[in-house]
Amino acid sequence: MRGRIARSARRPSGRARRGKATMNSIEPILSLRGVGKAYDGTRVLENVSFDVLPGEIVGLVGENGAGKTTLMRILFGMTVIAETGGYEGQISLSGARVSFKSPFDALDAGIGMVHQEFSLVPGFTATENILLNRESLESTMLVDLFGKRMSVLDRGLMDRRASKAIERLGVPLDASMLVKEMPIGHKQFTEIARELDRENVKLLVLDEPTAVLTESEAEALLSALKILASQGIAIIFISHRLHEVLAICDKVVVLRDGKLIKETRNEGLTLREVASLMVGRSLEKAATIRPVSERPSGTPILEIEGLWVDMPGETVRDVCLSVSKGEILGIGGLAGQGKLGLPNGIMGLFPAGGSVKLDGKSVPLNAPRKTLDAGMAFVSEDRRGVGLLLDEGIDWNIAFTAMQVKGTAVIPLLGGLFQWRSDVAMRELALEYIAALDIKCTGPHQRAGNLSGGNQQKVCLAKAFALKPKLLFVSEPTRGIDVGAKRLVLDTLRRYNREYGTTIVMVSSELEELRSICDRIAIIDEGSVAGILPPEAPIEDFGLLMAGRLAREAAAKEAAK
Amino acid sequence: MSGVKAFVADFGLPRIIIAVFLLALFVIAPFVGVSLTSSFINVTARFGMNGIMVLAMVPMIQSGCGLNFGLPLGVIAGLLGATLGIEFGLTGIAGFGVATLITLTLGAIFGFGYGKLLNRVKGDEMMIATYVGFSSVMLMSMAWIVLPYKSPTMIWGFAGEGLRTTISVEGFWDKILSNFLAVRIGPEFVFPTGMVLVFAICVALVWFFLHLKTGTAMTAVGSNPVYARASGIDVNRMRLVSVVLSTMLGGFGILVYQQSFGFIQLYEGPFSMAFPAVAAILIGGASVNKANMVNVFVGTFLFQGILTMTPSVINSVIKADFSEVIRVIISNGMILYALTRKTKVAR
Amino acid sequence: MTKRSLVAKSIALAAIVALAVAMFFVGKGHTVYLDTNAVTIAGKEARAPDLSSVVFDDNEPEEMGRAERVIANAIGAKHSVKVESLDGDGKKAERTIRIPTSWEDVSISIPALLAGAPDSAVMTLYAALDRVDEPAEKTVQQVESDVIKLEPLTVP
Amino acid sequence: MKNKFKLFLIDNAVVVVFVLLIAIAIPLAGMPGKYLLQEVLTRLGRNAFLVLALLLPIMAGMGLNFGMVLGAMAGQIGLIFVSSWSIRGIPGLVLAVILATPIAVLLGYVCGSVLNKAKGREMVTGYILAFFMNGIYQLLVLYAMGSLIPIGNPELLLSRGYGIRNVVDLIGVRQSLDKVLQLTVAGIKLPIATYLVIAAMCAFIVWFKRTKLGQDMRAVGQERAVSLASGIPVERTRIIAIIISTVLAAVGQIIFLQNLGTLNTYNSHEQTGMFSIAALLIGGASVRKASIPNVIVGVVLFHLMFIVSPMAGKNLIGSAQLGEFFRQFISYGVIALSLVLFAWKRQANEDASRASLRGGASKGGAA
Repeated sequence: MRGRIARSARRPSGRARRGKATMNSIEPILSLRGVGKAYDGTRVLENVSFDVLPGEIVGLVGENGAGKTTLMRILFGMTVIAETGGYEGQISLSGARVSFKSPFDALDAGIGMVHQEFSLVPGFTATENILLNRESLESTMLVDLFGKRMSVLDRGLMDRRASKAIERLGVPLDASMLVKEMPIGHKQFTEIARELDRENVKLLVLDEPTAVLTESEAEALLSALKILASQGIAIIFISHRLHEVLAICDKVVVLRDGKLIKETRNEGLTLREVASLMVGRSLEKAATIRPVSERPSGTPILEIEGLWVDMPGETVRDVCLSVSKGEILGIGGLAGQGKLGLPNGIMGLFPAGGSVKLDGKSVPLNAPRKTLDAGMAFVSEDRRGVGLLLDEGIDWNIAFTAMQVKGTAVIPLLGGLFQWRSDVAMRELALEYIAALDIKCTGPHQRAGNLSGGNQQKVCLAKAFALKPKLLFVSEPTRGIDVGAKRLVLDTLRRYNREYGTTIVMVSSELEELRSICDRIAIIDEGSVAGILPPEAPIEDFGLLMAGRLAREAAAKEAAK
Repeated sequence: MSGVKAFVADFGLPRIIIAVFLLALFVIAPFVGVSLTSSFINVTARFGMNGIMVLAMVPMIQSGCGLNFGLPLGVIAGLLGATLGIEFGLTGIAGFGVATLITLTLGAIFGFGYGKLLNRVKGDEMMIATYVGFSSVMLMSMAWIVLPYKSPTMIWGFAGEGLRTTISVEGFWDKILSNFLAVRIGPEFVFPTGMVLVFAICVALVWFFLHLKTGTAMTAVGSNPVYARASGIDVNRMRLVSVVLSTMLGGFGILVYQQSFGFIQLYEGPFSMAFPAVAAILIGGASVNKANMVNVFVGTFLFQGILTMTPSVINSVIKADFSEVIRVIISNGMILYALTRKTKVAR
Repeated sequence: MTKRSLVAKSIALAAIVALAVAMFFVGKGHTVYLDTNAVTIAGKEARAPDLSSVVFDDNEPEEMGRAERVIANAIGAKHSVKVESLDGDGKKAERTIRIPTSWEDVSISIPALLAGAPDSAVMTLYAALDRVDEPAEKTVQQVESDVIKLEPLTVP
Repeated sequence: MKNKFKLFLIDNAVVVVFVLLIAIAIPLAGMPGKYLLQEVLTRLGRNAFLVLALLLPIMAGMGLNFGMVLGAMAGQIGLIFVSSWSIRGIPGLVLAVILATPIAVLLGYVCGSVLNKAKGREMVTGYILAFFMNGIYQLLVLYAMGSLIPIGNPELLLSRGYGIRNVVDLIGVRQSLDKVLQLTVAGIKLPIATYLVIAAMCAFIVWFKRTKLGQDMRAVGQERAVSLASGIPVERTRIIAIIISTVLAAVGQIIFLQNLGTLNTYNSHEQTGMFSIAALLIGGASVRKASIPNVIVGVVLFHLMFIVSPMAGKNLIGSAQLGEFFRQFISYGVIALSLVLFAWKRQANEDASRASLRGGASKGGAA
């Protein structure tokens, strides 16, 4: 593919690093050939091939759902891959074809992985974490009787090994400090040091390692990575912070929709270029979006100021946003940046603060009932956890919220002393929406847990529509449902917007989806609004908004030049 | 074949074993000289006696508070109601009525405090409920000694130190419900119409409550608390209501039990009340977070059936009294089974 | 499992079993009834002295008259019995006896010992009179505790 | 300085409260100091080992092992056999331990496997499991022994010919461990050998924490998911923790009963779990954290309270029964309190750990 042959002579890795001149004759550490993967007929990865050389830092960029995660799962032999039918193509490590049965095989073969979320034991010291389950042992008398686990830890040797790994990383990390007392950056270093303790580590994969770090911590990490590369370790660096990618990577690999879009050396690359590669695609003719002139503007229905939301993994730090009456506002952004926190916080599901006004009236936060009463409704991204009563029937699922909030399907008894639930009215309501949204089911009593993903999503929508909301938040409405159902769900949203004038705020990771339906699209990055664009805006503008503040600044500088 | 498997998986093997076991007992009974009618009447009487305490499990299970091992708290309310009624010297329907009123009031107060506590320890309710129940039983044991009761039927005659361990309700409201509209069948057996009727009314009331808007909300809280919260339900308040309801039912349950049994059992009496009730509702098909009226009926009948039938039948068959051991194994085995099953909705 | 660990485990298991067996024999307890009743040995009646001092193992010496019985606890098989007549005739005897493990209780005849009779005459299996089982202090029903029945807490 | 003192008080609130309570109760009870001292020292030897059995499951994050009752049952079965064969003295105890160990291992395995199926509610499950196994134990001891399982000594059996009596006299092994190396200092008897066994156990636990298995248990106790990801066999480690605890409980029950000298066949084990757990908690331990000092302090405080409260109750209100109830109330109450406090603390910690993420607007730039 790239004209390199895997069987070339092995050279000392020290000379190999960044050696473009010798590149063609060096055996790559990792070589992917035609790797692909489909889940249940849905293709998520197709014919991906590239090489990673010793001492090379390869930046892997792509949107959510571009196939990065799947690729890493395949590389690590995660069991979920084998359980869903394996993968196509081949992977070679130092020239030898490999196929790992479990992540432990991959680790043994010399691949280290640092995940986005910390995988550390908080009550252990850095040393104990670095050597977790790989401790140095001294045999005891009981070993022969009860097995190896009766050996005693050799603390002295462990300390030496840990300091060696930390030294290799070149960062000031106190090996005897408890992880729970560390600043976040040091936790990340601990994770990396853990991989370095393995004698044979040849390839290090870092998944969004800087996502949780402060700027200075991120800088320290990047220089540590450079040091590692200079020692001959190959690194795959996955990050959405494009400026970081451009700062340290020798090569950039761009994935989009499961395909390898571009593999290029990091020479003369601009942020704009990479951003457009990452998100760009042929935009289907969006006949469905309103022409600019017909877009609602002016009268704001929802005004958000200084909103913060403590939603784990989706923290919103400071959002100011105004939504016009009758529009469909899209909220986009990469995972973990806080776009999901926005509706969840306003609807009171996670602790939040700031000011939210609906129709000029202030809506109290942290009180789900108050927001519902004010006329807002929410279709959660977590269908099974938040959106549905899996053990109850469709009728309950659709009618429950409306019953509690609006008294739908309630018969007052004894002059309103008792409020009797009318199962008949609930059934009728359910039947109405089953017909309106074309929910495929055996009847209103079918348990929600037994429905398909698409039909579950329709039930969730029906639940929200039954509230007759002025403003509807829809979060990831098409996640995990098939293509046909996706179209139906989007059409339904559009219909309700056009026919009933319901204002819709739609949060989605799929930019294309937002661009196909929304009047405006706000991109959330690092917990606040990075910018608002019309759906027709150039694709790389969206990409840049997602790429982080520093990247935007860098891009601005580039442009100024 | 797969239908059978699905049924077994859904209904639970232990329940099927227990039902088959009880059926076998009934089948064997006539052959070993145990009268079916008398057995049946016995089961009915125990059914009426214990039913309401089993019913008391339902609200808390429905709201997701788990199995109510804190039932002794309600029982204590019932004991206080009964002893105060006697202390006031009230007899007959008035006495029972006043006892009920006091019980329900106290049950509501205890339940409120208990519910507040359980709301602050979500996830650990069952273990804490057990020990809160136990320690309140011991606290009340001290109180029974110290409280200035005067009624001569209740206090130790000679020592004069506190209340008796068991107090007869004879002359007050002995079998007041059981004998109401009672039907005499044969020379020895009386069908306790009144008591069964009261049980049925209680079941109907709880059923009615669960069909109200509030009851619906409570069910949703138990089914998926996050869903309920997203629907604007105050989850803690619903849980509180369910605990109050459970505690009040527990208190009334023990009153009904006492009038049929004939005695009030003080001191360590309430200890042994929770486990049989918990086991019964589980045998009836309830899970840790889902229960309905059918579970109450079926469970009480199966469990009391086994309690009644095993001693007589097994004794006649193998001349050894296994019944207690069987009861211990069945009731605790059932609870263990329920606890180790994966619940469908994560909490 | 490596060979080494297999060997180690086998040895440990054997050692534990051996220890158990050893404990069984070393710790086997017997109740020893030391009797001064007159006995007939080989057609001759042997009588105990009017007063004798009997020492069983390391126990305190017991002064015994005629037709008396002293009960001693014994652990293990090998025991010594020392008898000295206090009648002034200076008769003395000492013997080491070996109680078979299968015997629960034994009686030892002091006259036979003094008369120098063989072991089989000195030590016999103690035949208890038919013991009358006193009725169990509680009925079974009471024993089988309730699911949570509390006996009064007695942690003495 | 003042703050430090305050922190100490908060961290050891339970201990402090009990010290105060006992300080009030001792003069009320009016018991001679020497008697109290003797009693406490005796009970320390009797109970400490049992309480030590609770430490490992706490370390492995499984909470208070209410299933230790299973071990107590195993110990009792060992003692019943030893009595039936009339093996006496130290050999009798050793044999009882050898017999009880495989039973305890088996029960511990069952218990650990069941608890693995009920992660997150180990305590209540262990608690019910203990009751369930009590039924099986009764089946075995009350019906099978003497009929299916031969019992050599008819004195142990109920008059009906099978089933073990309610009370088994352990005359053969009574205090046979306590009496070894027993010292009498100023009229107070010290069971030195028992103390040595307990000290050895403490040493074992300290050593065990330094082993790979001990390290794995600590890891599993703190972060199950991380441990699993790093290749530690989590479920197996948890089962081993319970097995060790069960075996220790069996040995502990044998030590406990040799001191008492009588076995209440159907009751002795029932309250073993509760008393041991209450003692540990009074010693300042929690569901997540317990140490050897907690054990020693707990046993001393708990039993001091146990000894003095009936007399204190009698002298205060004129009712010994009141004191009896009081000490039961305390046993249950301290467990309830400790569980509640722990649940509160956990919720408070969860809130605190996220506090930094809230109020993002304060960073400015809200315009």
